[in-house]
Amino acid sequence: MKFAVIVFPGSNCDADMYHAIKDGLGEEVEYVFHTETSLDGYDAVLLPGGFSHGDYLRSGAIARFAPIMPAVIEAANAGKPVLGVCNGFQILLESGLLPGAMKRNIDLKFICRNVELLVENNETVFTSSYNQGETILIPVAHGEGNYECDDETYEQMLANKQIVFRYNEHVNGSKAQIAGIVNERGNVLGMMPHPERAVDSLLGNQQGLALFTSILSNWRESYVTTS
Amino acid sequence: MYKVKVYVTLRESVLDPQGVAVKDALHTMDYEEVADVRIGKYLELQLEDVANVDERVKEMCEKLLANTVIEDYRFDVEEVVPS
Amino acid sequence: MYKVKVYVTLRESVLDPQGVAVKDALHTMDYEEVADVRIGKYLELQLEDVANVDERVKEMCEKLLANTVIEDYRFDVEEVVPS
Amino acid sequence: MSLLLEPSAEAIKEKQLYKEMGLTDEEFALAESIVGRPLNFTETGLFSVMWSEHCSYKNSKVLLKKFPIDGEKVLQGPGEGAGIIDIEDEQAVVFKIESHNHPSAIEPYQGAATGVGGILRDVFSMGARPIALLNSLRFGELQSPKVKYLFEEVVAGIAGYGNCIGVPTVGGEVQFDPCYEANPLVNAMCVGLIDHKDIQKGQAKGIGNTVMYVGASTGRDGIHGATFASEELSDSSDEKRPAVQVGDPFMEKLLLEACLEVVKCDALIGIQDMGAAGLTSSSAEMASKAGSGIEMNLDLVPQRESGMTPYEMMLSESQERMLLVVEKGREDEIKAIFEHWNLHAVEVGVVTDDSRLRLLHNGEVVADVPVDALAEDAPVYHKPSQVPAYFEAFQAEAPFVPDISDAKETLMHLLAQPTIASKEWVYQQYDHMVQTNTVVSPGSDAAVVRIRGTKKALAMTTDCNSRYLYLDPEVGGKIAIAEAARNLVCSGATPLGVTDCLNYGNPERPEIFWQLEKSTDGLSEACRVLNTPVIGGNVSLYNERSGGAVYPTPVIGMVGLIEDVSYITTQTVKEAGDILYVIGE
Ligand SMILES: Nc1ncnc2c1ncn2[C@@H]1O[C@H](COP(=O)(O)OP(=O)(O)O)[C@@H](O)[C@H]1O
Repeated sequence: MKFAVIVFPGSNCDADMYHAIKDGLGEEVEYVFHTETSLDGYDAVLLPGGFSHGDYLRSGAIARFAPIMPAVIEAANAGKPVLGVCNGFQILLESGLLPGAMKRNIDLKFICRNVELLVENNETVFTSSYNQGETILIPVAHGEGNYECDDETYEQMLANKQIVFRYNEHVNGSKAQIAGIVNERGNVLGMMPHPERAVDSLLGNQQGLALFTSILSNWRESYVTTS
Repeated sequence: MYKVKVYVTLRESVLDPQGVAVKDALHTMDYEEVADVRIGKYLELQLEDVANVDERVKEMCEKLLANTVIEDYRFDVEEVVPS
Repeated sequence: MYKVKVYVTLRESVLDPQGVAVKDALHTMDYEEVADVRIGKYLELQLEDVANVDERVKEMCEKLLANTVIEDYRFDVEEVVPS
Repeated sequence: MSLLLEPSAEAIKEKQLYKEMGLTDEEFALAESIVGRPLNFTETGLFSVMWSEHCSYKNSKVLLKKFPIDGEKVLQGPGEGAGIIDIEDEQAVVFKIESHNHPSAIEPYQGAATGVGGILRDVFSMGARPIALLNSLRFGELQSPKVKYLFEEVVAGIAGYGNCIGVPTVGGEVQFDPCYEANPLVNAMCVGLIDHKDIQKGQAKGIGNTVMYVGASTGRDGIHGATFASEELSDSSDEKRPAVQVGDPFMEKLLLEACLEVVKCDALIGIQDMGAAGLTSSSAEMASKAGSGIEMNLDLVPQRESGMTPYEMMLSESQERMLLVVEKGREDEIKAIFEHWNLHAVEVGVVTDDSRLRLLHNGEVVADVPVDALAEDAPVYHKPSQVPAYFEAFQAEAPFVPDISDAKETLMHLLAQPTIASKEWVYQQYDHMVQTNTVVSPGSDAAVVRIRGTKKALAMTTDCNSRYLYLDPEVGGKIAIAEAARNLVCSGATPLGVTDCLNYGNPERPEIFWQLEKSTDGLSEACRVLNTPVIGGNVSLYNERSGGAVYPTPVIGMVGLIEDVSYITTQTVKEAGDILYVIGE
């Protein structure tokens, strides 16, 4: 399986994502610069964390106009797995691939620590290797992770099982403690916590690896069924 | 040339954590009269002469300057004669 | 009641990285007419009736709302009759 | 100030305007005799900033000479952007600490943020990829709202810059004491990793080669910052506003990635950060180190504001800028690399053979002075030294023996001291995990960062108990080095070397100079004994306000090598039933 890690100016978790795939998962991965216009030949697209364009104006607001973004949207529409972590999530929100918006953390401070997440939906291509209702420990590192959407959108997401991860505690003021959501079709996941930081036993936490193995095994299955 | 002033504010229904923090800080500093604070962005743009300036600024706001999921915006366009 | 609008902007010689980033983004989006962008803060305060309102708002600006080392501010006070 | 309003050479001399820029009568006379004619306004500015303590170390040079700087593993000692130590396998570690005390006292968020930006540039201008940041902070007591504000904003500023650029902030220390009330200390340290073949020097070699400017454009911010850092703070300091710069970590991230590509291109001859004293120090030092000269056309310098004068351009401390020397004819290769990162490299000058810094503006020569005079020939002082009365009084006292009746209560009381209490509130705001190499996060004795692709890891720490130094600067200095070394050893590392940041009061006061003398004696001896050479550092003097100096605070940054990640140890108790040992006396 071949993954693309999109590099925006100001991305800074691009290398972490790259190593999570290459060393953690053991699959093929390449960087794709924001000025490229095609994602042909990649089976999954990863939007890494960081501060694209300095997060100036609003996080993700400028990156969504990058030349690569039409190709990202195309990949999403084609049903390929698209994962946005942290800044990547913010870009997915700004580009309209996922509903809602991000505000500054409720206490206005950047927060970097491990948090407990509840796996609320393990029926997605990103979470099938977790158990439904399982609690996992994954680090967060963000200043703008306070997720906001209107009640109608929330009810819709609830009905469609689009809420994939919730924080087990109050972390940043997010509506309903939302930590990660998918689109209606289920192939685009945005999450604030960083699974790519939790794949290496030396660093003391491998609970993020199952997210990547989920993507891989679902891809393998679909590959087998479609070919 | 045009001078454009854009005001971007969080929608009323959206909680403004920064506004709350500033209100609390003002209370601690004994400005008890402060009943509410909302914090938004204020942008000043200089534009070269262009047709449909209002239309274009509106587009810029919708596409980039404001996130209309949670923000409102308004703007004033002022024509300036370069000296 | 008063409604106070405060505008906080970076001083002229201070670098405005946000403004530069937004200008560049608008250019990439083909708004070539944009010659300059400066980004500041816009605050709306609701105040209960109080004496010396202008004086007090000025103090709030100096002490908290603006960082006068790098920012300028101005404000308008409007009296509102609660309906 | 417009060019037309600039004072003439006669006026500078007659009205002693050089004094406002920080030069003494003798220094001005010396500069004039070196140049051999009256100095114009721009030239006076060049001398004043290069001969400030911050750039010239004129008061501390005699003391710094005492430090051991050699060792078999030292690849680069003091004198470049940062020092370098070999860690085998053709790899080396690069590190440096620097102060940003005065700017942080006035605008804590930006002061601290730009301190981080500056130390990062020192490291990546050597060709190294920054892999970790640390910091060492000192404030007054937290009861004061002003101190709280400074503390919160400094931490936010460090977080704001480091988090954005994506270098993990893995350690540091915070101390609260009334002596820092009006003069907080903000020291930032950066550690980088480099392959031997990529090591760069800030040298302007090769007559005829091209001088290029990259990064942010030059504005009127931070003019005279280096001179400002070499004065006591006073109430009018708050008025010296232009001395504060706003950082742009996003620009720096692009600059970082571009520079790390450029160092792999052999068209690059030399590179140096435009730090304190901006264009002046970078150009004069690069030429002086190479024994060459530089001629620059200031009309070509990218400018953020209109009508900037040569004086303003040369003294501006706008952030996120670099000066490069590039092989003549190969400028386009360099430009292409920067353009990939949406940055523009601009040709601004050439390397000359006459050892002079010559500046052109609007077709006229506006400055023409010997580079060595600026960079190396600054006067060196050996200030008078005197044992302070307080020290003699302390020595006469009988040793303090604490009277503890309830050990638990005493322990609780100690743990409640902000200086001793957990610093989680601080380091939770720092992204200490980005780059996914942080094996030991903040909260242990030293931070540990693994070197990907090898079995090796680096341990790092910053330490200084300034109270010990106040009570006895010589012994306190030894303690500071020993504490840092112990923190590394406890983490599984062999200490490699030291970078230090000497934060003191006004050296013109004999008691302060005595503190400097004695503590550098202690530091030097400990470094010698532990075989941890000092490979670089920074001096911040004049840390006082209204007569009260800070405690002598030589912050020690130490880095050690862990040869195998399996040796890594942390300080936490692991399991019930484990046995505790006490080692040492
Ligand atoms: N300013 C800071 N930045 C990052 N980490 C810090 C800072 N201050 C303290 N820490 C971390 O908190 C832990 C405890 O610090 P400190 O109280 O100085 O301990 P010690 O006395 O054992 O060195 C250390 O791991 C240190 O790195």
